[in-house]
Amino acid sequence: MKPDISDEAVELWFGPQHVAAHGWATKLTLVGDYIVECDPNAGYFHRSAEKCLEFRNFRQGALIMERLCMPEAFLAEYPYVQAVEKIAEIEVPEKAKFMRTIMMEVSRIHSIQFWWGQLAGELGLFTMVLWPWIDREYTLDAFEELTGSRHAVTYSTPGGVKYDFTDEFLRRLDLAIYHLENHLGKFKDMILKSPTFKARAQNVGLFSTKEALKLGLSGPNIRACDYPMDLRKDAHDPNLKYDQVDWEVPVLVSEEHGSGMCDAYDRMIQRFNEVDVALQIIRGLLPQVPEGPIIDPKVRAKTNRLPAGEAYGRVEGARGISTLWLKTTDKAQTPYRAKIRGPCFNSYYALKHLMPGLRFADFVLVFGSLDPYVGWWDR
Amino acid sequence: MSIWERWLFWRMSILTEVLHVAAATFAREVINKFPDVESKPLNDNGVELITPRTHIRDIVNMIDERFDDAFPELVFGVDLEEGNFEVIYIFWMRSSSLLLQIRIPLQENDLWVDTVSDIFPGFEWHERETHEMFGIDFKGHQDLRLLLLPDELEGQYPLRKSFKTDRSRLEESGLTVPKPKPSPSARPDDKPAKEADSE
Amino acid sequence: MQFEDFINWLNGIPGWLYDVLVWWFNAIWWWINLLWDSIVIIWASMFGNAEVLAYWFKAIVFPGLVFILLGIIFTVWATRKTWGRIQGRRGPYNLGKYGGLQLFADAIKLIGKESIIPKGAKRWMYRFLPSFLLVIVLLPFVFIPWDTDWVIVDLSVSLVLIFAFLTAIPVISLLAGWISGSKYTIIGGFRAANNQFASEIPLVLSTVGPAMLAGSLSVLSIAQVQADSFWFIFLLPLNFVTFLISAVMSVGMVPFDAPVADSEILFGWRTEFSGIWFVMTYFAEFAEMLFYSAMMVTLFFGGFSGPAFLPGIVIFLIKLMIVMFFFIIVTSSFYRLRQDQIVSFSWKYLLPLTILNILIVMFGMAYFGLYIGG
Amino acid sequence: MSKLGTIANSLRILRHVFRRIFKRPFTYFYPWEDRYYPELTRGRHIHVRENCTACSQCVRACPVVAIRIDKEDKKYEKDAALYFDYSRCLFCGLCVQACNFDALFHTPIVDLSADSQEKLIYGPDRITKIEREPLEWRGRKIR
Repeated sequence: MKPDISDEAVELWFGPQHVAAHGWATKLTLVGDYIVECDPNAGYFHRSAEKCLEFRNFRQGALIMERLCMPEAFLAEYPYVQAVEKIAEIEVPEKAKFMRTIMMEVSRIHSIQFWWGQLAGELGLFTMVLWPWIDREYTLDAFEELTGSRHAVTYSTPGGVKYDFTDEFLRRLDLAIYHLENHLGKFKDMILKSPTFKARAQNVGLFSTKEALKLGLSGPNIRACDYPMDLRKDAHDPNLKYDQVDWEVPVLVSEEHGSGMCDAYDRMIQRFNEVDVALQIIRGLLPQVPEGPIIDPKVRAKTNRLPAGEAYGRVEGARGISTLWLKTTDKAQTPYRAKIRGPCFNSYYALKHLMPGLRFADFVLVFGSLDPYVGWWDR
Repeated sequence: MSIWERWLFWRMSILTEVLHVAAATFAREVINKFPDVESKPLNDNGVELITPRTHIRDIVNMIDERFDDAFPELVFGVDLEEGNFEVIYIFWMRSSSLLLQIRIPLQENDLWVDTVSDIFPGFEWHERETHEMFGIDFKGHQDLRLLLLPDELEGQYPLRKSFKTDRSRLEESGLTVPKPKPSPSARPDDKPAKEADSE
Repeated sequence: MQFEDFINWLNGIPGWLYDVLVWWFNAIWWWINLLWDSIVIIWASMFGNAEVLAYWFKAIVFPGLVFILLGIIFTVWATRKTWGRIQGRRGPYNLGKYGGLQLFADAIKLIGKESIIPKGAKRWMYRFLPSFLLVIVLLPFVFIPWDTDWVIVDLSVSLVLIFAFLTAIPVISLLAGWISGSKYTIIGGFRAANNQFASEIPLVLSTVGPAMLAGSLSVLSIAQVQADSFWFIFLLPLNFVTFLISAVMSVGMVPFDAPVADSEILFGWRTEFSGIWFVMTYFAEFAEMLFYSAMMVTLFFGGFSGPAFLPGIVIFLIKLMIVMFFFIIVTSSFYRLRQDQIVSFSWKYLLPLTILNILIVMFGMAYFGLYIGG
Repeated sequence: MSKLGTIANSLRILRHVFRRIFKRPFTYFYPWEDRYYPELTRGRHIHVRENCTACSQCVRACPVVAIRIDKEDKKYEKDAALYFDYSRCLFCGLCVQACNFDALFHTPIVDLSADSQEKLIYGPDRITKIEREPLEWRGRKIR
């Protein structure tokens, strides 16, 4: 605690065993109800994913990447696959490209559904925890119908996709989208129009675009400040089909703070825009899925040993830009060095600059509105 | 094309020119200032700058002034065995969709680099993690405590190749021990793949 | 000819059935009276007079302790079942027909569990406070008029005495939070005290309306006044709304949940209590909720007045369930407010409204002769 | 926000909550009722020993080395005994894809709880057949 803070300050650990701390710990220095200093600590979930990646061959690495953030499994495993495809120059069949893009958008919707429940749990309304999670069950059934597992989907591999779209899966996907859509209006009422959420979330956790860029915040957190930074449009990836659908990057001009600032309430509205855009992309791509193979037949031979090289796989995750820097040595079965960047690594660090000045009860809300997931910063 | 349209087209190109800084132009600017920096083009509008460690703060300051939307993505270390290391910085500039990768080769005995966390606070934890995983000291960093590691792994720098992990079931997993060296030229005694497999 | 006999025979059946039922009812009733008289005789032989037995029976068994504890257990069961149905799940179903015995199982398990006293806690106060809290919460139930003659105690100032007990609860919460020794409980305790500033004044002031209309401070007479005239809810709807909101605030249920905010300060001032003490504090919260529902029924919904064919107490219980049902819905539809927002909400909106209520009642009584009370 | 608007919103929220009570709950009584498992579900494995040729590709494909092969224990002329360690297995399906001789399949059985780690290692006797000992709980048959 800095010496100049008055002596009645209390050091409180929002500790690892705390109910709302999903395994992270933050040392808050409180004076009365106000947070004076916030010192986030990480490392309680550290499974050294980067060292493990050095002992997994190129077909198994996506499993580790995916387990870093289960709610967005399709999005989390894709940087590894993209990096391996860049190094090995593997050709991905057309159908696999469409299927990857569609499943990544469905995974984005699933991540937002999960996040609604998590934030409502932190704000004490248990009704709004279970309602989104009921609709999420239909999305998980669609995942299980397609890949065989609800969360650990291991769907895309270097060179294509493992499981094909069956019409039973398409039926379940429509059911999931139907349930999401006709409950969206009810969720908007329950969250955005709820007077207590508005009182709690407005003018809390305010930051501007410049600050967010300097801190490394990306994804919905920065798009809520009316800054259209979206890898799906900026860095177009040839192996994905985001350019086949005309959609706009969902940005939000908050009505109180104008365009350039956003608070917890705007980030919630931004998530609703993200769901609308994701639905628009899914609807645009589903009819365009062509016939044909879903995986390059000789992929096992190509990914057994890779030539020397470096590659940088990037994807626009549901929580921000998640990337993987891969370096391989000549004819080695396993990567030489793999560096994973999680979007929540920076959003957890950003608390150090966002929290001072707010109240103790706002800590849970501000951090919840940045959509934290432990796997990304502890790896 | 009437004069007016040609003028409009010329005006627009300047505007985008200011906005859209090609990778090569920025690399040339850096090289003009620091001749001992070499640059290699990455794929679509990306550039890699290999610099000694003395210029890192100036280059990052140049980035900060030149682009108002520089996004700090990554700082991490790579252990290239036989004592030489690398620290790699990755920036992403959305307006000119430029991916900038700065690589700093370091030697084992004096592993230190100037910190850039005061210019880009987003890098503070990246540098902290690189410090605890590789032992690369970042001079001027506010608190270089352990970020992810438990206390007993304080000085052992686990991500180095010298840090041995449990290899008891390695042969069952069919993976050869990852020991081929990263030397760019192909190794003279290029073992055929089959034989390397059976070790 | 046989046809008419058949019709007569048919017409006779309902009458016959009714007689059988009445016969059975009288037989049972005869047995109960026999039992009751034998107790009275034994009691009289031991202690002299019989009214004391009637009083003890009322105090201990029927509207007294046993009935209230069963009522609390029913409240907890109903709350958990309704929360479940609201959230799209089933609520407890394993023990008993619809999970009825789940509460008894929980209570027995918790009583059997080891109750840990944290290192930093003040030991004897830590053991004493939860039971003291439960006593304080259960005492006001003596004044609730379940039925005209099923009232345990009827004082002329019972309304004031009720709030004398209820204002003590936040003080005990603060004390419990303070002596539990951990930072989270201290914050919870002070939030409970802070919560009282917010909820106490509107709560007490919004009961002034019905008391003035009924012309007396005794809860029983308020209920009786409403029995012969109309219910006060139709006269003072705004008063009912402020009483409901401040009741939710003083119980500390979800929208005003800061003292026991489980995602910020673990379980507020009740974090460290385990085993039997947890049972007591958990019951105290639901007892308080049951009590405020009972108060709403007596003050605004006319207590035991209602359709004639039902006995008074059944009417009271039906209204109690309806009000409690509404209590549960209000508490499971809003996000949690910060402590300073709770206080500013109650001082900015609730307090002026309650004072407005009192003014309305005063002008009503002064100018429109709205004078009902005895 | 206008006061009337707040009250209107609050009432709409109360209406949503009230209407939800009378809808059917989403949960089911788990051990007696169960949900629908698609046939692709990656649950417990079945090892068809007739097709197995002891090539141990599945052992190599497994990221967590959860399969142990014992080549001496032969039932047919060229097969081998597999020991699946379900305390390590991720159910990722890489082994089933690595097997070119259709000797390994997933089954939709996912409730594999056991009270000790040794019981979770499914030897050749248990991995090749799908029957399991009947289970009864609260007087009603589950399996």
